[in-house]
Amino acid sequence: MPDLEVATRRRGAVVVVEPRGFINAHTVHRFEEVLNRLAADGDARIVISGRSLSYVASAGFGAIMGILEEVRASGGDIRISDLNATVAHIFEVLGFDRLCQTFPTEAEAVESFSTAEAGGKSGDP
Amino acid sequence: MPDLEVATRRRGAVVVVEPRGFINAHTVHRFEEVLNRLAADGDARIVISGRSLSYVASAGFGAIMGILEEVRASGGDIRISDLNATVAHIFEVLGFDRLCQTFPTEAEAVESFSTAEAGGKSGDP
Amino acid sequence: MSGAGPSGASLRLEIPATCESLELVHEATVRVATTAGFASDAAGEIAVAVGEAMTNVVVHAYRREEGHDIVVRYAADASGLRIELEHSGEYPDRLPAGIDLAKLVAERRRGGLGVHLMRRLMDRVAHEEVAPGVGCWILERRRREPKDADRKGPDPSP
Amino acid sequence: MSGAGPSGASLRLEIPATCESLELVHEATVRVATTAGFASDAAGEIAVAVGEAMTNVVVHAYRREEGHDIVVRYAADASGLRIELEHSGEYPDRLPAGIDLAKLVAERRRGGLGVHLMRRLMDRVAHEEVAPGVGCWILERRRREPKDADRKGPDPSP
Ligand SMILES: Nc1ncnc2c1ncn2[C@@H]1O[C@H](COP(=O)(O)OP(=O)(O)O)[C@@H](O)[C@H]1O
Ligand SMILES: Nc1ncnc2c1ncn2[C@@H]1O[C@H](COP(=O)(O)OP(=O)(O)O)[C@@H](O)[C@H]1O
Repeated sequence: MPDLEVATRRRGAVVVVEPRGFINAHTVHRFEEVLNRLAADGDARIVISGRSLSYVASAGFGAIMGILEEVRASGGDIRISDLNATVAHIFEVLGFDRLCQTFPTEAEAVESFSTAEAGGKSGDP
Repeated sequence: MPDLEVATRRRGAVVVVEPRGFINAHTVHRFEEVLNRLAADGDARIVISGRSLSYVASAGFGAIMGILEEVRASGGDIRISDLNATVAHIFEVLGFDRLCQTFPTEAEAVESFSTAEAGGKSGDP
Repeated sequence: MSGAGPSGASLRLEIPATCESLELVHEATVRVATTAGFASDAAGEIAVAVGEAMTNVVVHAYRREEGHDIVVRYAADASGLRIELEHSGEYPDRLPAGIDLAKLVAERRRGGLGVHLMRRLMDRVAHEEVAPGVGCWILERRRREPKDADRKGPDPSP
Repeated sequence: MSGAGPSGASLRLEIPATCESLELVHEATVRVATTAGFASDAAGEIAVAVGEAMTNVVVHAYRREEGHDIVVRYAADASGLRIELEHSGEYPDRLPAGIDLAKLVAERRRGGLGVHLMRRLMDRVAHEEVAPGVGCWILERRRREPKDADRKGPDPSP
């Protein structure tokens, strides 16, 4: 039972990142590696699916913060889907709901990149 | 997240008992209650499905030991199915594999009651 | 050995102060909080807050040096759950103030959220010097009736 | 505070000696054993053995009386994992001998398997008086190469 595995898959021009397990200061480097590589490769349209996430400590939000400017500067964005109640609440109390759009499902998050290129309103505030 | 829930269902003349969670000295009373009630009601053909069991401490085996004679005296038996590797190993080191027949699936365990009334050989030693 | 807490949800844990230990403490915290009667959402939040305090100890107090331990104590009573994390590393004169998330992002910072998150998830967060050279994080979460109605926590949004 | 074990898998846990505490100790044991490099099957077996020792303390040593604690200590090294469970309750002059399962069933006994199961799952099981009035269960499990080949354990079948 690995603590964290990070799966990625392509959905058209969008890359979906699905961390499986939990993200804390011990496991975050695997999540960070994937995000950093995507940002470095110019894969700027990123959906992070929380479907298989049990919890995220602040280190996980730090990994997103660290590349968000770079991703947006190259015309992309990081959007979030499928957060469980605990993760959604942490997302909200940190103010990430005002920083990144969240969607109930991965499909809606992926779709949002084709309907409006940037700055649309949140599908699931 | 309850520690143990015990579901029961009828399959013809057989009652399938499915403990969900883990059985230890704290939770065993719920498992014991169900087994004792079946034995008292004369529901003597019992399959215990381990499909949703994460682990069983010796207390759980004690609950089976406590009614096995009574169930067999009234012409029935207790048969076991779907044990995970840890539970199957504990079953074996305690010598329960020589006491109760085990089967890979619930269907086979249920079926075994119609093919041979008692004392057949173990389907999954 | 100290006596058990009134609800049985008392525990003392002594463990290497490493990131590897975080998950064991997380699991223990979820179980203690659940045993103390918190709903599973609330238990998960308390465990994340305890993880932030422990991460602070590993990263800031002990600067990721090996060979240090941390003591985590849990005590539940009718009003709620109190967790103490004791260490003999460095500790701040005062806790970091509120954060400006947009500014942290603009500066491409990858941290600075830990204490803020603890504060938002718990009803009380403090760091005290409990003996010379011994620092202690104190986290408290009260029971809410009915069923965690005010899920935002007591800290007004900045 | 004691130093960390060589593999980081050291832990000291002090908890009320109740059946309610069993699951927390089970989860902690699984995580310590996994961290120490045991496969998940083996970790589950070690946790069941520790649970049997703890149940023995709750039920036999303290006769289910409230207000007692138990101390559980874990230490991992290159050879394996050692777990000690310290208590100040009653303890047997010598451990129960092997069991006769058919006899237990014929007598409709619902117990008597605990020590036997510990012995079958671990490489060493002992109970020692470590100080006047203080008893201690000692459980050891060695690493097996390759990958737990001898899953039956070292105790020859009776
Ligand atoms: N125990 C400590 N010792 C020294 N400085 C600390 C300590 N805790 C926090 N700080 C300071 O406060 C800042 C913010 O801390 P924190 O909210 O825990 O953020 P982070 O999640 O980045 O650790 C740290 O970057 C550090 O400069
Ligand atoms: N700590 C103890 N103090 C006194 N008697 C004990 C103790 N441990 C075991 N015994 C005796 O040995 C018997 C078998 O113990 P054990 O193998 O643990 O079985 P059980 O699973 O029923 O507790 C018990 O029923 C009890 O009579």
